Amino acid sequence: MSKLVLTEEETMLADMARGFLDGAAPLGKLRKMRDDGQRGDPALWKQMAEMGWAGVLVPEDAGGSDMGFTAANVIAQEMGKTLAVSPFISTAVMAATALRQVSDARAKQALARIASGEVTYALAVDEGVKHDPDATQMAARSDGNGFRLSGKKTFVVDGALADRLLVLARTADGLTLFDIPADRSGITRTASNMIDDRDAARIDFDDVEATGEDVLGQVDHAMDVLRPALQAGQAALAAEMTGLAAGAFGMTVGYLKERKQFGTEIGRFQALQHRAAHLWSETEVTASAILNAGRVLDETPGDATLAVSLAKARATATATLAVQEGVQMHGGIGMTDAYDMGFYMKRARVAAEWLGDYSYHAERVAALRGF
Amino acid sequence: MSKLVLTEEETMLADMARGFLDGAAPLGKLRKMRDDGQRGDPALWKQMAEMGWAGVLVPEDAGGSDMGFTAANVIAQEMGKTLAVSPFISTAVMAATALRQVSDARAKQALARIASGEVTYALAVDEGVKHDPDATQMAARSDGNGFRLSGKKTFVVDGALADRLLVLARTADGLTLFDIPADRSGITRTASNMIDDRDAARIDFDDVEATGEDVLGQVDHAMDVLRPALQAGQAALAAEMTGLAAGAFGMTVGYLKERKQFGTEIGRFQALQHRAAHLWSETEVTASAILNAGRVLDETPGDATLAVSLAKARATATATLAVQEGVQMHGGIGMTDAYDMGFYMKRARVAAEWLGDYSYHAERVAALRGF
Amino acid sequence: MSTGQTSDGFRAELREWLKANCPVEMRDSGMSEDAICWGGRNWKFTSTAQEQWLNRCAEKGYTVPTWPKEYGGAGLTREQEKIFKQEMERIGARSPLESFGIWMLGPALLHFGSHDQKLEYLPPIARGEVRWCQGYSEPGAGSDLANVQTRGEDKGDHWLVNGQKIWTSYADKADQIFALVRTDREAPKHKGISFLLIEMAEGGVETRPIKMISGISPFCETFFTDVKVPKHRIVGEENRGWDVAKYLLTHEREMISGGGAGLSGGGRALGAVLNETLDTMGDTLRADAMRCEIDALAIGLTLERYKDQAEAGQGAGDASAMLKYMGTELNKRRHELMMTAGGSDALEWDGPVGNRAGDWLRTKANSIEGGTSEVMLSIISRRVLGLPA
Amino acid sequence: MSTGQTSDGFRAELREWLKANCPVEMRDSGMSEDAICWGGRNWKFTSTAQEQWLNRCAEKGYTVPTWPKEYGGAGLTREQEKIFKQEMERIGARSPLESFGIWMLGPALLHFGSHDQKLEYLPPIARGEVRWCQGYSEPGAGSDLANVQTRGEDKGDHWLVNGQKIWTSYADKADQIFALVRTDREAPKHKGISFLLIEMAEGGVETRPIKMISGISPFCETFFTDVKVPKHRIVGEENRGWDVAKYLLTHEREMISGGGAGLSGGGRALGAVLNETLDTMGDTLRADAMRCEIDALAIGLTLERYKDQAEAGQGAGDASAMLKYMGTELNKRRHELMMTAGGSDALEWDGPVGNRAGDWLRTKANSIEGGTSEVMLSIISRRVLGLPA
Repeated sequence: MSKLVLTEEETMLADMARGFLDGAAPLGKLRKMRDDGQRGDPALWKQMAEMGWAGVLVPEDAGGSDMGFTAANVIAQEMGKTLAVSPFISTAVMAATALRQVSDARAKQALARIASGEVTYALAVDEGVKHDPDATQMAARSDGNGFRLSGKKTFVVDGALADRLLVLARTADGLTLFDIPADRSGITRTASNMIDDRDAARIDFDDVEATGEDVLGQVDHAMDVLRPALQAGQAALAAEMTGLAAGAFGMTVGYLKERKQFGTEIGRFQALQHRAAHLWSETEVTASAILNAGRVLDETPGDATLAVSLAKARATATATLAVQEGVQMHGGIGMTDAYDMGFYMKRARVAAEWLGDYSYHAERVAALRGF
Repeated sequence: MSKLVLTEEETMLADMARGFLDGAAPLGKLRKMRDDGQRGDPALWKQMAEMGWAGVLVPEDAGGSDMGFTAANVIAQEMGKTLAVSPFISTAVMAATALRQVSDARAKQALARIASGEVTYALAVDEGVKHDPDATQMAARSDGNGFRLSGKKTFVVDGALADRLLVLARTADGLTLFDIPADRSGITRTASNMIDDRDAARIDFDDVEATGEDVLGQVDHAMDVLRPALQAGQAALAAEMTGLAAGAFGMTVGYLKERKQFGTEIGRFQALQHRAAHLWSETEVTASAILNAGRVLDETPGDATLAVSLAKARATATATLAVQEGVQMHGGIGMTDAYDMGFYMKRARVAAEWLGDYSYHAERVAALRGF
Repeated sequence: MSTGQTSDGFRAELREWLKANCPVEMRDSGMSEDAICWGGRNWKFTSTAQEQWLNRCAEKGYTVPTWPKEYGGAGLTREQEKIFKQEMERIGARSPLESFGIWMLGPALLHFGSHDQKLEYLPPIARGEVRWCQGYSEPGAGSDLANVQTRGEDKGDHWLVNGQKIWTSYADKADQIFALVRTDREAPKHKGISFLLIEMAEGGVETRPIKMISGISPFCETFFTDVKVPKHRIVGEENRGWDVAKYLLTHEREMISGGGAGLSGGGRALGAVLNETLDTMGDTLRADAMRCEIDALAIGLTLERYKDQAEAGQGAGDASAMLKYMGTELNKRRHELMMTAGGSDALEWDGPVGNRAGDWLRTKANSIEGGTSEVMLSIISRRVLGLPA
Repeated sequence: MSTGQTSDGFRAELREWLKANCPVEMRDSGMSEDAICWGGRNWKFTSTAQEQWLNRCAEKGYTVPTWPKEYGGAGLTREQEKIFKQEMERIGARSPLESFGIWMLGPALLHFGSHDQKLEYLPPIARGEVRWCQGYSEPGAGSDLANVQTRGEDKGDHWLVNGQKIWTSYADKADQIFALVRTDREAPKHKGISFLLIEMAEGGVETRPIKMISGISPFCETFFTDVKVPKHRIVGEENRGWDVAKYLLTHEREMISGGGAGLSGGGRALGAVLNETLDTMGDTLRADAMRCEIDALAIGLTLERYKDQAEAGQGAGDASAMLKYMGTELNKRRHELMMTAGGSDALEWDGPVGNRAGDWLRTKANSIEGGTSEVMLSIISRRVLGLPA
């Protein structure tokens, strides 16, 4: 496997991403979006697409930059630092990965439209309060040459604004994945009022028509297409959370150096020093798991479950600790809406749940490690 | 329920116990016993019996002092502080409680012999590596008017030196408890080389004869007699562990005040201060659970599972933390056999396992709290 | 775990009274912000039942059951108070009235106030007629509470107060504020502070809510500009206000710590929530929940024990810092678990599981307000354990 | 998680060699103290197989695979070293030789030693002919390692050394000791220390084992009374020994942290142990084990990452304190879990599960030796995070 050090190109990508985001999507951007009553930022996504981010996993012959999963993680990690809002994970990582599993002209065309930033996607997978694709109940009833979809999806991230949906539904002998426009007749989307101020929706499907052409991959074999997509998404989300943890941590260490209490900088208090040092240690260890997940997805994608679940579990624990310590060490000010720490905390909570929580991924690690 | 404050009598008992143990069984006593190759201290037990401790749960008409479970816990807690070695929990707490459930002349006589210090007991219950009376496999086969016992018991605490054994075995329609002399034909006791330097044994029963008279309580209904005994033992053991935690903590705080490093007392380092303060907080909270368990056993013994399991779980967690922090804060010296901290650590580990570990008691709490 | 075998007469009588007087609408254990009756001059009752319930309780002294009868209480013993709580809980009765007057100023006045002050201020608190707020913290002071910059200039019959307070909970809805004011600028930090009672409607007092990360604004900034405070509106002696403040802080600690103890309504929530999600709950969540439950029960017993000790004349003193520390840290853990148990439903403001996210975010302040966990640990370390400063 | 697609030729060759040369008796991954070959002048091989295995490996340079060939190594690249470890692990081959010479003095000499010193000292280490021990700590100094009181008086062609060292692991079995000695008592604490190589058989050196709580005595006290150390037996410059010491400490940290990483033999133990007890394992143990396993894997990857970084020319520097801290704390957790999983069987010295209790107690020293966890956290806090001292 390639080394667990960023290559020169990857380092340049990270620097570029950081430079771009500091300018175009700094921390204050999310607050402004929220205060303006917006849940997404299409203009920003256009800019990202122009930089090649929308096509980061799209083959070059479909107009993408095809930089791979490690690169996608690098971008997601930088996005996490400034809490940049975009459909990057849903569209550029998960939908693109799903579409890449299929090698027909339709899929290639769809990939081209992702790369150009023309089309955004959301994955309509979960139905209960926890991530669990296997528990899918939504029915795709056979109807002539096509299907009729009926049921409810919940926590569809980016789902209120997405142009298209990848919908997981139960067919005669298994699960099938459908790629359909979000405005198809029978679909009702209800935007959820999420604590991270981003787009997520509950979606009702009332006898929605789907043709055979709408099936992505093989009927009854959704997971062949969906599993790689979910794993890519889990890894990128873990990367985002690691960036988030680094952002929250950086803000906290800065505060420790500057804030005075009882006549001295609070960063001089050893108890806080040791907690900060512990937190930094945790972020370093998690960063290794993230880098490893990218490398494994790039090089042995068929065997990525352990690496990906390890990354998501570690990132969840680390981001949670980072925002908890961040708020506590800031004291009262960290609890105020006027300060940015709370945005980190709320996003960390949503990201902790999305695509499988700590327990979910811990169970997968345990299973693969034999207990 | 009575108040969660020690009464004047209970406080006096604690003071007396502390005074006695500081003189007769100080910390160094266990080391000496070990270095002398001993696993018990019958002379000390005689002294304890003279003070009424052997009869703490024996009715007055059988020669006991009948002071109750809170008093037994008070004594056990003080024993924990100096790591005093005795068959107190096995004999004075568990065997006495079991015998008290039965109101015949034989039981009364047995209680009298416990109170006088004449006879010691051990409970032969577990067969696997974890406490689990329900999993008992040892057979007590009906044979005429009596039984034949065959099987193996493990982790029989105080079992190599005890005069008598309470043996749990499977009969036709349930479990039955036998009260038999430890030297009965067919019994082979192998002393275990325990890390806490105390008495425990593996015991083989090879077609051991038992009469109907040897049955304690009703055939097939061992738990009516054994459950109260185990609960009393779990509470007393939790009390011992809480005393142990206090002893280890006191030693550690003393060291923090006295030891100098980098030119100052290490107790001035805030990170250590906060950890010490946290540990003290944990011991305070655990002390409440111990006191409560005693009160509940004294006043509503039929309903004591929650209180007892809460006490044992908390005590296990607290003692474990106390010895871990104790060793770490002492640095290298805490790792040496010449220093007493290691004795606390090793006893805490054995006590953590005996009569149910953290998981065991946590499951009981969870069940009673509805999840 | 408790049987409550005493005072059967009182219990029976109370049960009868509750049956007759507690309106059905007030029997749902509602703990949401909306369900609380805060009282005060501008209070708008959310229902007739709420008003009835307050008035009926106030008449019996049941809004402040342990206060002496002459000051609006019911004069209950601690044993009777336990029974009172049990019986209230038994029928799921809401608290008739909550206020900082009951929790904080009342106890301080009972301890430090003159007889006249008690007669003047306590009954209106008990009847929910006057709503108080607290003016301790100042911007930039943080945990260093004695770093009071708000000054009161001695003008003979009054102090002229100028300065700014922060974290003045519900100051925008309060009628009065009890505040720490520096009345001697020459004295050492802790010696020149007075504990003053200030009318919010007085000219010169302004408040501005602070929006919190939970989306709500329970806290305010409060500004004093040339506010006149008559000399009799002081609790304790002039320049000895820190004594009152310390007493109150200790009291506040115990109160806040109770929030996490898991023996009251909030405590059952965890078990109930977990039951809803048993099927989807992974081992790590279940294990964390078991630990949390065990700690909650033991901390609850510790609150009981400290109360029993106090009654036996053994005050907790600095050890109350432990209750505050353990209780608030527990409460944060519990709400983290409830969020995890709630899964995606808990990620929406006012979603299918109500305002669970808001409640969760609110708990993050528990270990900051009323003295941070770090301050509590330092208090324990130095004053209880005697480690060198 | 790794496929190892490179250097197939080397792998094939090595596999062949192992097949032919690793005695069957040496293929049981034995990690117990008895199974280790420490070498040295007085070494008694526990079996012919052990001796054969050492000699065959030494001949190929496989006792120190990455050292240059001229000093007794095999000159393997890092990639080849990985393959070497994988292939050794694949057949469960024991390490042919362990020693402080390999772990510590060797790396220091490779970095600071003269060519002559390397030629003199390294090959005997690689062949297991000379066993070294470490003389750093002194009684009372604790974490303050630079507080060296052992003094070396300049006598022209030699230093006359007097003083006492503690925690000198296996000093009673070692042939030589590398020790920090104060050679300038006027200079500031860190500036007057030299790094000397001392013959244990020299008159005036005495050792006394220290019995540990695990029942064994790996550590000693070592006393120097008028010991003559020739001037050429110094590593680095006179009075600059702290530089060598720091380098070694960093190295030691990384080594100790590896113990907990869970990617080598010890790491699989947890999974295997847990499988034995799946039936009786409660949720809290299983949850803790999952967390431990996740952290072990991630820490293992971090060791890999830091090595890869080092190879790419980015030294870990003070960040190695993190590896030491995280690795040793993890190892303690893991052994706590293994004790819990073992239940009562694990409570006996040399019981049914071997010396698990001894191993568990041994891990408690991991976060003390080579710099305590507290010292590591302070290093991170100040040197990595830049928080004020």
